[in-house]
Amino acid sequence: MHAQTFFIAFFGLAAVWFGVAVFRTSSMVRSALALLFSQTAIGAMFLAMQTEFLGVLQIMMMATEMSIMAIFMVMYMMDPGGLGAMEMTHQKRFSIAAGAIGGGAALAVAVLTPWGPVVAQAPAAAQQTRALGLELLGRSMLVFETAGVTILTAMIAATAVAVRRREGKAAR
Amino acid sequence: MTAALIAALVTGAALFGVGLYGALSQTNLVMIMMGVELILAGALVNLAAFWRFLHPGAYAGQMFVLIVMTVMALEMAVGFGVATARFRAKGSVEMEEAGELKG
Amino acid sequence: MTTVAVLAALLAGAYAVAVLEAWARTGRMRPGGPLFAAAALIGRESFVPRKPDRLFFEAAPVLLLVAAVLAAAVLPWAPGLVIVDLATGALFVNAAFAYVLVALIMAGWGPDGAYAMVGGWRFLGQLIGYSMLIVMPITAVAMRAESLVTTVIVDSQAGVWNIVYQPLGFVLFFIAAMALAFLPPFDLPTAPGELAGGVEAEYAGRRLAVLRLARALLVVAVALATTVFYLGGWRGPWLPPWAWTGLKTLAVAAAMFALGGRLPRVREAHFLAWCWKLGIPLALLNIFVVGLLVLAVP
Amino acid sequence: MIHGARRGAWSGLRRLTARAQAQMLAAIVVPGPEVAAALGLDLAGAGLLPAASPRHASVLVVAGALPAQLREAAAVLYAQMMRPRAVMALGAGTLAPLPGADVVAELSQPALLDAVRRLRRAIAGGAFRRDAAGFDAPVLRSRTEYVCPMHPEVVRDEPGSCPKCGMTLVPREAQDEGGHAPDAVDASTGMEMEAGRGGGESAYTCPMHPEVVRDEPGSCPKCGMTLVPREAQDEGGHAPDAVDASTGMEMEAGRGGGESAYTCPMHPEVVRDEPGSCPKCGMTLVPRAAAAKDAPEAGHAADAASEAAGGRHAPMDPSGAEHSAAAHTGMDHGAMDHVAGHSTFMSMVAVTRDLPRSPDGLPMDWIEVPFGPLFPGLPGGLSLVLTLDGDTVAGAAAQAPVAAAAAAVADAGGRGLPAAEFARRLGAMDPLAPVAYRLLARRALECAAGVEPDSRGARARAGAAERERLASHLAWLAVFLGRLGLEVHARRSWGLAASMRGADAARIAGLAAAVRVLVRGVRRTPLLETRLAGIGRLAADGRLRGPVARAAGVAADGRVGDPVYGALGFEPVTRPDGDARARLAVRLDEIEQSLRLVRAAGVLDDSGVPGIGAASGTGEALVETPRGGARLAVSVERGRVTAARLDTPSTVLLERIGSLVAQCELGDALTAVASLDLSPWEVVA
Amino acid sequence: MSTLAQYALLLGLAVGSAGAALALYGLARAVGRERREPGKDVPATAGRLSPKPVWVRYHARYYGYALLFLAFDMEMAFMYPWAVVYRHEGLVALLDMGVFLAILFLGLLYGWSRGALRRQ
Repeated sequence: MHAQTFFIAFFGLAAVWFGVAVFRTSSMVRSALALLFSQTAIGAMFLAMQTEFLGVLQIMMMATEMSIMAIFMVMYMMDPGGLGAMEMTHQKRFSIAAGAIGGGAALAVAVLTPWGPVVAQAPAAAQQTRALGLELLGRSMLVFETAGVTILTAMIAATAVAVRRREGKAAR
Repeated sequence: MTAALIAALVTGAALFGVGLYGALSQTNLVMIMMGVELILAGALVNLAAFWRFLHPGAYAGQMFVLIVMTVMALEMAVGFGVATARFRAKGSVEMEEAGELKG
Repeated sequence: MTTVAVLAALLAGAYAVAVLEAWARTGRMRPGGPLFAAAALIGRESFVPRKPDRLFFEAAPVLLLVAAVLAAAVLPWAPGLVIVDLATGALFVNAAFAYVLVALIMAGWGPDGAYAMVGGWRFLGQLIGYSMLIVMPITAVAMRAESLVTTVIVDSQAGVWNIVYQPLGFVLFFIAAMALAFLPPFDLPTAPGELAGGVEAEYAGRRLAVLRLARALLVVAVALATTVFYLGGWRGPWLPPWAWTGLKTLAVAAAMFALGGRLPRVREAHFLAWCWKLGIPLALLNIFVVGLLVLAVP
Repeated sequence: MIHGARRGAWSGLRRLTARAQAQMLAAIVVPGPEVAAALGLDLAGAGLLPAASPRHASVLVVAGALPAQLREAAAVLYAQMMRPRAVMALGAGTLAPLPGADVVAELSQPALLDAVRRLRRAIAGGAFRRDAAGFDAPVLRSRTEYVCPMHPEVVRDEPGSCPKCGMTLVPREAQDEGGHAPDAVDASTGMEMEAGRGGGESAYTCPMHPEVVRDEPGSCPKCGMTLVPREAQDEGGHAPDAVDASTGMEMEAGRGGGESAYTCPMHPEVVRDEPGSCPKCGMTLVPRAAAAKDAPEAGHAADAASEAAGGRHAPMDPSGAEHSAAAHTGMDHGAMDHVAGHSTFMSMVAVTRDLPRSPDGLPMDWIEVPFGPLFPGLPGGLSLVLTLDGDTVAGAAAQAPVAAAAAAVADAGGRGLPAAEFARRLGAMDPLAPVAYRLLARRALECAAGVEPDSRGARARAGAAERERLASHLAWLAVFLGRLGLEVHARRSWGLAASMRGADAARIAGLAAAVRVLVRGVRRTPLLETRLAGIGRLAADGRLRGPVARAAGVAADGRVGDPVYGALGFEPVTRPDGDARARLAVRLDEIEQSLRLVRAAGVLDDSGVPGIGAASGTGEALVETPRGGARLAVSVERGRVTAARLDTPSTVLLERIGSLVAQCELGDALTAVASLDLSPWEVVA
Repeated sequence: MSTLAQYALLLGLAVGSAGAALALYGLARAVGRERREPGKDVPATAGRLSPKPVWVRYHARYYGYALLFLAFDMEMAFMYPWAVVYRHEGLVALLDMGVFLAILFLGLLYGWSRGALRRQ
């Protein structure tokens, strides 16, 4: 079980390291892919925590989503290649302080709270997926349907603001 | 075993901190979204850790993770939609210019 | 031991796929071709373009290789002959395939060359098209098998193979799998006549060798996935199970190459429109039909 | 032994890989595979694999004599090939600046097969050598210049920051135009370099299209206006910007000095070049330096702007430790280093404001990407530079740098050329249609001399012209299908095109079945019609000729009304749509038609020189080349051609490329250009 | 094999294949080193040196699809667990997912009608 802790910590470190890299590079594609690898490391962490379905899902979803993020960054950032090494931050000191305080507070809670007994044995991976499916169709059914409506809202919102209608031309 | 839980929670906290820094310090809508993504990622880690180490029987915990993932995706979809509209209108997604150019 | 055996099978498959690809391109079957090609590439220079994103340029072929190997690692060749029989195998295959995109974006962005960059971003567009057509048919397969475990999926086809059970899903998956492995006619990111090699344009020598190896393994992984999900995996009379898997995989790969050489490269706009306006509704229909079938025919 | 060997002594591993490389010869053909096919070479049949990029190629095959411009381009390709690399020259003359050929052979398929054998031996035994020499050519020299990532028109010879936005300039290599030796450009000599180059930059821009920036004088590819030196443009062009209130920095930067700027004490972003009041708060504007002194923190933006405008810049200091405010219009710190927690933004609004907008309204950066002169899938020698807006073509500049046709005709001045020599030159000018142009010269000369050709000879010549059309259309089909990824058909088409060269009527009759199978196969290819429909639509007008015009519904054909063709039973083929699909259909039909015409003609002969003796006069003739009707007018004095005027179909096509590809997806644009089948050789400027 | 061992094996495979690629590089290195020559390191563009950087704001014309995709893709997260228990739950599951997919499909139709499904 020490191995498990080690891998959680290892991938956790990787996630944080990549997370920091997101804001330390001036190349936008690097930035987006750093975020991607941060998320992948989190997915690996999930695996180390034996939440297999969520881990694999995280690894899969984030690959495509963050790649799409990369193209949007390349579209809208001034210098996507980072060739000019331009500065893109403001209120840096305040932000660092806020980040440190926020992170520190969360850290304190994490370390200081008596979490009580920890469960050593996780349910089997296949059983997890089944149970999640049952949860989805059972108690959390409304949550699930609400998620559907939310996705619909997001689709409508994104399309409505982003896509310019062209007059005189039917959408092909 | 508590060490594993703590390791995960510490990661979540660190991600939260990094994300918060990013969201506050970046001048650009798209980069701010990256900060928010990191904050949400921190939440993901915590949720998964809680489920795994504290309540592995309660699958609402996993459901919660799924919902946060959905929120991440939707945040991006809407965010980029807004970014596209802004960029079309103003030629920029810088936040500071948002205020200046209103008048 | 299993791991070594499966890896050897994968390499053999990649070799056969390379022979098939050369056959599709030149019309000649040269059994020794890939060996010569590999030895030749290793002996050639491999230059990194000036001021590139060096990290991306170097990482892309390796990442593609890793993605292909990991995808193939959860796909069974025979009962027990699978490196990792993951509980979420069908999902994991998707996850590994998603990194093909990441690798190509890196390869496109890395060298700071126009052809490569256009190729890389084109593949992102392509993914937006085919991605749904990979996952949705797999969902239908999982519905029948009641599991995401790849070996269970093969077992679920004991009576009727999925190609018969859900032919619509098979067609969609097959097309999407070709697009995933950027095989012609979906070779938009490399497009020899349009982008002069595209994402591959700046790669040469040893890096190109790894890229080609990774691509061949990717084709094997894709064909193997098609076999496992739709063609009953190792099922078949007379021959040992692994031989059936190998044969079916090669047949799928050969079909993909043969088809690719006879179809014109698609236009990205067409591909996206077809995938979204036709493919996704059909994939949903497939899920619905399979859903009814699963309930009707226990 | 090959020139492009890798350096090193022989070892077991190297011997092994050298042998493998001799087996896997990936080739790039210059000027292009269509020329090779017209010369009767079937490269794939000789065991050469096609290489998509020079990085993948190990052999550079030179087919036929190369004009100087293409030799330079070939040298670039060669330089970008990976060692070990070799040059195979087939019937080529001078190769410089390419290094000498490693294998030389005649222009014929058997010679090619033999050359490939020799090349394999040379590579197997000479891929590595201790004394491998480097390759250099003037065309490869480049100097480093510094450019702003956001303002491509800002080009400097030394590092610094952009005067418009203050960003650090990025080094890039510029091709040297031979004017200055590359080592003379040294970043350290900053100022005097600038002076020495006559007022700084060698950048030229269009008065109407600021995004058009060229390194040499010329005309704008978008509107054709003469380009003006950038400095001149800057002074005039920036006046309107200065009135704009939105972004202080940008306009401030535009104007050299820092003296006459006024700014609002409260709103540093407001900068005017005359006194007045602030549009935001109404306060009276103060001279900028004073404002900065009064409110050092707020004066930031203006300060940065003035610095940027100052001209000389220190490289950006990332530590940005200290902020010395105010009147410092100086040089000691870059525009964008600021104390932490307080920073000035380079206005993206300013950057994008003047950019051209795509149809969807997004102002993006456009890049110019060369697709030629030696791009696989386009005719070799066609120099196409596409302005890419993402993967969409926003504009195109097409040129035919070879100018073989112009040279061939220009030679006919002065004392004049002997008629036979003139006909030979015209025939040699376009390797893709030698017969048609020889025939054209002959007809024009005969017309000038008033000679009537005998009918049997005329029929034989028509037959030869149709054979050439067959070969030409088949070679085009091969390139076109290869571009579309239809490898199976393309391969067959290559072989057939190459075997048409010099074939007699019986041989062509023997090949006819295979050709028909190919044509049927292409027609039946699924999705091909969908793929091509709507691409590269050209409306018919009076100037279009040949298959392109016939695909747009106009029966513009030089063969109509020709009694020889009338006797052969000729009817022009037309299609109404005018797109790439129609062009493919017309050419497929014409392939079959030419087969019929060749059979009807029975004899093929294009030999013989026009026997016009010492006649004088003027004559004009029209011949339907594979690409359309070419017209030649000649003046003959005592058997010598003293003046000639040539009008070719490709000249018109070249002009149309710009409008043809605008707003097309890149692949569609290239397909559209390829579907024209223009020959850069016959373009008359 | 315990699940953790499975994951470790996958990790090992990833590291191992990367190592194999590096080993191949090492072998190629033994053949010789690259030689710097003028023009060689410029990205290949069809016989013309074009040394300008191309890393600019790239206009991806499929962003309409991309925005829909970001949202639509999330449906997968729910569909896989659903598929696994589908037969067990029966018609209710079909109904539930039918409603969910119908809602999403509405979004798709909306995007279609607004012209998101085309090159922008």
